[in-house]
Amino acid sequence: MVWLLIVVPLLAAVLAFAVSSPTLRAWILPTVGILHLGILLVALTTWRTLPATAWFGLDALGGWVLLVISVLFCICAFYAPAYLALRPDRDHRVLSTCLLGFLGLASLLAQARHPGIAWVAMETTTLVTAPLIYFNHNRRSLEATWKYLVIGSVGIALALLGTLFIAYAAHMGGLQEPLRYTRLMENGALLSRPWLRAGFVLTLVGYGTKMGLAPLHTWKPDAYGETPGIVGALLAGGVTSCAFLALLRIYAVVGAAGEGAFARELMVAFGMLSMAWALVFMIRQTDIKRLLAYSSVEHMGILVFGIGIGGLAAKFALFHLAANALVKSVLFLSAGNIHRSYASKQLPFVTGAIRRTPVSGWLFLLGFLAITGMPPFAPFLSEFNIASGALSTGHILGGTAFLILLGCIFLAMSETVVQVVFGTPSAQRVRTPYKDAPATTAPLIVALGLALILGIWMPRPLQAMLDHAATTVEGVLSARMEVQP
Amino acid sequence: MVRSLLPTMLQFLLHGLTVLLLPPLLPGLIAKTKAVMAGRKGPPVFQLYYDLAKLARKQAVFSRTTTWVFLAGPVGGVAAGLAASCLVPFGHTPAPISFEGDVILFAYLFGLARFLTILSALDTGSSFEGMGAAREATFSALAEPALFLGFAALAKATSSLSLGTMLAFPGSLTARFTGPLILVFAGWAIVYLAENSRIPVDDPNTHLELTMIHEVMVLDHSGRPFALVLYGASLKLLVLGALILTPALPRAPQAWQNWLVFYAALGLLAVGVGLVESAMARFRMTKVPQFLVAGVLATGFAFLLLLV
Amino acid sequence: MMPDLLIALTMLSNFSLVATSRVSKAIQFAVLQGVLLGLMPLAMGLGRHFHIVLLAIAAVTVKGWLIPFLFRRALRQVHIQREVDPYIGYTVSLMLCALGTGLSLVLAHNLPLKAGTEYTLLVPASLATLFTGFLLLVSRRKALTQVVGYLVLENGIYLFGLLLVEDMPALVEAGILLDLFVGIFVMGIVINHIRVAFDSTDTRHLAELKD
Amino acid sequence: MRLYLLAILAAAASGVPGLFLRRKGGEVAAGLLGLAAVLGLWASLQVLSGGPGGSFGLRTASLGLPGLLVLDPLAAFFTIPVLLLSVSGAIYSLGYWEGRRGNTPALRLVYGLLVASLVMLVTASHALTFLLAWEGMAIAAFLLVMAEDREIETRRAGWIYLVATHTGTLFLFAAFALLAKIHGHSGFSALPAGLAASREGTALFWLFLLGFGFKAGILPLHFWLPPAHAAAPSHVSALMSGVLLKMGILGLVRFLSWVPDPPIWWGGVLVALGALSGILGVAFALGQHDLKRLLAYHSIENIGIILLGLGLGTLGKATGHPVMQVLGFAGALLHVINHSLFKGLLFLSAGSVLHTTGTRDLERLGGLGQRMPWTAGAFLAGSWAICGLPPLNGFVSEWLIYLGAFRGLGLGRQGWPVVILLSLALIGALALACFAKAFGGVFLGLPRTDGAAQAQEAPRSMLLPMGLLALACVGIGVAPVLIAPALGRVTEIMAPGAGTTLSSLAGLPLISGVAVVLGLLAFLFWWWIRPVQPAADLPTWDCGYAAPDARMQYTASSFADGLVWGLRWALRPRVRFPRVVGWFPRPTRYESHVPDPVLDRAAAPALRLSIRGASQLRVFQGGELPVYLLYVLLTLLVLLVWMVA
Repeated sequence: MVWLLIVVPLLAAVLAFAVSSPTLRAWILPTVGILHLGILLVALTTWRTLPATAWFGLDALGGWVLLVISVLFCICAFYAPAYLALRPDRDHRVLSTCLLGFLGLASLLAQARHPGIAWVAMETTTLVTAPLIYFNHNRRSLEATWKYLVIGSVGIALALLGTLFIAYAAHMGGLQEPLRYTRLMENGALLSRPWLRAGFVLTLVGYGTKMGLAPLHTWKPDAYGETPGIVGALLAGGVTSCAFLALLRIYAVVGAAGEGAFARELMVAFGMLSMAWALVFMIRQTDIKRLLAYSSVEHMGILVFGIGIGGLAAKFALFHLAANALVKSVLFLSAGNIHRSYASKQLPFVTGAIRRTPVSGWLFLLGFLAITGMPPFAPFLSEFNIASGALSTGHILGGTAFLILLGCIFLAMSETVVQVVFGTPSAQRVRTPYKDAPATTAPLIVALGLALILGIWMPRPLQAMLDHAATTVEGVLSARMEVQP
Repeated sequence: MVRSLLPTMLQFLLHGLTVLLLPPLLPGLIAKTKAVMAGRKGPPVFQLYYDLAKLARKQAVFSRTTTWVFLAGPVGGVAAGLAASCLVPFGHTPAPISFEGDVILFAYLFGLARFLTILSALDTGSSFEGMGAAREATFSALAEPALFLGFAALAKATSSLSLGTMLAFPGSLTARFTGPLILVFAGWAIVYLAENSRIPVDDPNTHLELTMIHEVMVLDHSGRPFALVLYGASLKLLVLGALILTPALPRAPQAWQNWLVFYAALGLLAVGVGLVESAMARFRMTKVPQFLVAGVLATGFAFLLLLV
Repeated sequence: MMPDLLIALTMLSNFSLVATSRVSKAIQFAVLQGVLLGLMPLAMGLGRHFHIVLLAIAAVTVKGWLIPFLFRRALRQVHIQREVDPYIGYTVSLMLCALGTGLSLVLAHNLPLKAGTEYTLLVPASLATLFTGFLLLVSRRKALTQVVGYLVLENGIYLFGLLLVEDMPALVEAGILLDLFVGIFVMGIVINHIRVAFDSTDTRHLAELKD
Repeated sequence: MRLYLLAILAAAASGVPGLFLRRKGGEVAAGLLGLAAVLGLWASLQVLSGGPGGSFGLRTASLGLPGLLVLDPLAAFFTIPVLLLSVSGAIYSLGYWEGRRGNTPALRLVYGLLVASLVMLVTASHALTFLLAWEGMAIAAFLLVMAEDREIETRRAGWIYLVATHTGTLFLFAAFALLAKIHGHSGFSALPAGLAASREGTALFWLFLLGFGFKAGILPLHFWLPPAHAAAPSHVSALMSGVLLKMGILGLVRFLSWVPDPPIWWGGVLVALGALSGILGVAFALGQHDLKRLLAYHSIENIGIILLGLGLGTLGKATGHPVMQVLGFAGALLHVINHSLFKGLLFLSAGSVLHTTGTRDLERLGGLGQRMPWTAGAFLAGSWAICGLPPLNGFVSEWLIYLGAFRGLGLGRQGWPVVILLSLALIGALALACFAKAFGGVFLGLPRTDGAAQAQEAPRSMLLPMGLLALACVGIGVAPVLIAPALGRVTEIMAPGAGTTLSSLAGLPLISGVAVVLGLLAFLFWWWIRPVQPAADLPTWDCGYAAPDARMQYTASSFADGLVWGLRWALRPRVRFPRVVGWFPRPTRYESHVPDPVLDRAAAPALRLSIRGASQLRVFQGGELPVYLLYVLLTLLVLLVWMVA
């Protein structure tokens, strides 16, 4: 039944391309979103062990990531109609099609049991997301798209090479197709070390580019800066999650092969570098969307850092995936609303948001506080536990640096946010007709509410899922890897 | 029961009477001494009593600027002084109220008096009185540590915190303690002069307001409030006098002898102050802090001697 | 024997790619390289597998016909002749290319092949081609040349894929073809847009967004 | 405990009705907070009077980590100031916020949340609940500081505060992580013996000191405090200064209560920091001419005094001297309550001055004593108490610390006690001068501006809470025996098995005796000199100067000038002397102000520097695609080479 998760959105994409009425088309998104989420939830409640020969299927890790993406998509989808209504100037046939296509491909990726399929899914994701960035059809967005496309394609090509390397490592180990993850992990000991290492390096660089780890993140600020908030939210929470998942699969294989230490070092290093690099560009950042883009770089860094630390930190890195996605959607969408209202996203012009767009202003502020780790929001749990995981497993230096970086990033980010949110709207700025309406704010409130709930309470099944996902990432084929046809 | 209680009651009674009646005598003595030294006849020793009596009959004048704070100065000054006087032993006759840590209360009661005096000075809105208040506040900030270092030294020596036992020091006087004791005495002598605004820190008799500290703060007081101010000042002479004298006094077997010794010492102190005043000139205002720092150093050194 | 010759020719084409200044020439070299590699599997005697033959045919058609066609179109629309002032000069690029080749030899030395594989040159060649592609991407200004660079990078991967194509064809073929498709096709579209927007394909126009 | 939870809920919900009611929202909020106060105080008093403490476990906590709230005597003790001040502030705000711009209902809601998180924080006994309440408090306070965010100064202050508090929180992250590593769980419990001396113990001490130091405003971590307190609405400043800072102290106290065997140097560090904060705090207060900034620096000073007490107690604990231990901790804890009472009182009265005159500048005030006598009385009571003058509460706590220090002299030979003595003495004298300056400048003499001349007495709703707090100050001061039992019980937590009790050490009743004597005498003399017939309308004599003028008065600054000059080595005042030239000099002006040593001389320059550095690194995002691809290539090469090597 999980194949529905792939097929439904893709069909819907075709439908969206066919439908001529914009309003109708706009409403396809939430419908499909809720449908997808529903199917997924049903699927996740009925775990059944997967036959070793299956090419598709959700295990705990894939299920977790897909759940995050699906929820995120729902939020954006429910925001979409109102937003698209605000943009009558742009035809959104392509936009809707690509959004739905992305959902389908993400589902494909999450269910892929074979690195090749995963790679294909990732590649096609690049394909469908490029037009999203070009939504505004102006020079700036074109430039952003071009950069995204070239850098992304190069990255993905490297990922392919890496995948081939790992395949060759297996080939040397005498393994035959189909090289499912399970098989690779079971026979980790057979894999040829040099090829495995090289393969991991290549995939790390490749998928890292798609994730946006510094210094491979250079496309990110441009892309996020020039797209509508809704696309930004999906890129920051969705596409990155896909790439992260693809990377984690390889990481798990490497771990199972006993090369974990090697991989961990790389992950931690990339995490640190990403956070530091993001910090530099957050200082005095006047463009709120670029600010969020760098924040996204930072949080990708946190993810890989946590994974690299392992144990508790790894588990909470996966948790952070959800936390980050939810809060980032709040931030991007509210930033989008503010952008709408001021017709600018630059600092000297955008001030006093809580006066001109009260709801969005508050949401932006709260989102900022949440993402920087204020309890009781979910990111607090993950950041605190990643830090404490690092410190309590002897990564004193790493943990300290992690905390220091968090502090500096807060310093940098807060300066901009405070100026944007508080004060009085600058007079010379003409006021656009945009006003906060329930349609453009309710999804955000829901997202923030979810982040809040997740920070306080988590249903047992989800916890179990998270635990299994964590063990999988650690390269351990957990006894009952919950999978289902 | 009564036998044992009666003497103490008498002691307390005497203590009270001394506090109430004796103080105005001291300024008289000082003035007399100065006059004699200057070869003048000088005012009668009981001059201050006459002044007080006259002031008590006069009507007070209040500036339109002032509020009730203006009265808080004199009242607080005298009340605090009297309260403090209950804590200090006169010579070797114990104080009416005595407990561990009363020494701090003693010091802070004078702080209270100072605070209220300063406020009542500021209440007039007069530039002169503001000036005096500022100086008072500034210099007392230096006098305070000297006082406390002295206390610290005595506390260290007697490992007690009650004025009664701390000052009844000579009873256990040994060679080791003489040095520190003299230093403390020296330091406190400086504090005594400063707190009572005597030469060389301040000159109560001058009429150059620009140069005055304490006197300038009460320029606007008149009538009964002024009477209280004058009485309060003399009370301070007495109580602080008792503080610095007691350690130096020999212990007599009989209570009445102790009293006599104390009164004699008090008289000598007054004369001594008079002599200092006629021997020295007022310091320049900028010199005063250095003078007070000398006091701090003396007491501090005393303390250090006891530490090692 | 035959494969080694082809590999040698590929290497040669790498050098000539970085050395040439004419965009059209660069394209021709890229095409040549593509065709050479397209024939590679046959040369490796993999002709007995039908699907591999298909792969070869697909590769040759795409790289030998489709891509040149796209490029010609683009070239005609934006009439540019030569790559003026590249980021990295030709001589330097040439040295760097040589350096990269050397490096790839070192790397390949550290990546032992499966016992009994006769194509020992394959891995260094693929890595070298990869670096060449990167070099072009990094050093050139014209969007077209960069696409050429991407194409060459692609060839490098294809070259490595040939090691595996016999044992795990699905993976290799799907990967390579899709990559090719995406890379070239989408980029072609975007280049078209760029031309429309800036009526030039010089990426210098594409440096507006920065911090 | 159930009552207590109800109190938390009531506080949290207090602002909610206001969002829907058109009017009277404030009254409802105040009422709910009053209810919360009654419930919470009732529960706390039960615990303090020996009743059983309660605990509350959250069943469903995130990711299976149980959160816990425990109402032990320590928590109960800290609850008292929290609730007293919160409810006073709520009542006060009725008058203070009327006719003010800004979305008051939202702010009321935030205020309620602040109180709730404070009350929760006090009882939190698990890392997560603690951090939850801690951050809730910090953010709520931030929003309240931002109440008047139209002013750039306010925004700056709020931002600085936000950054400072978050930095502190990160230290706490590390500290609690370490704690969790030691315990194996994140609950609060005593540390194993011998740990304090280990490297982990040292790290823990510094981390907690830094983390809580930011909140408590210990020098040099105090830099956020003056601007924030100046910018916030006055009842919020009262709450911040009176309670928020104390939460930092609460943290330290809790930590110290876990440690059975602190090293001596801990006590030394605490005393040193206490002396530093105390003396420099009051010194910088002397240099201020903004009333609320002045009060803020005095908060630093009082935190210093509290630290002196804690340090003394720790020394006692380390050297095994129960007397120092009991007196030190008791003094510190009592001063926590006292300071929150009189500092709250001071901020509230300062607020009503600001409310009616619209300025905080001491040089533009004066003569308010006649125009707003009740406020003046309240401020005087506060100053009286904060200077530690008998018979008000400030004296009692300082007295306990003095007593402990003096006893320490008698016992050990270590010089720390004398440091404590001298700092306290110096602080006392300087504070006296400073508040003479403040009270004189604001309430005495002639009004220096029209604003001051037209001042009105504050409305009842603002006077009531002041009166309440003033009464509390007097009550504790005159009859310390009232609070002694509770204090003793809390001290036993800090100094378990000290063997001696507070009541046996301190003759508190006798203080009351002297206080009564003092009061009686004062009344008698006042009766004697009270003006009988209405005074004739006469000017100040002023040595016969005919036309005394408001501008001739000694200003607050000139009052403090001597001391500021004496302390210039520490204060480094920026002075612009008037240049008087020629025979007929033109009008000129004299300016002096004392910049904050950390914020203005260290933090700001450092920030500017790092910003410049960052802006130079911006070139890495230069917009050139090939360069970006070069990064990818280089990364790849570096990694491959590193892998091979």
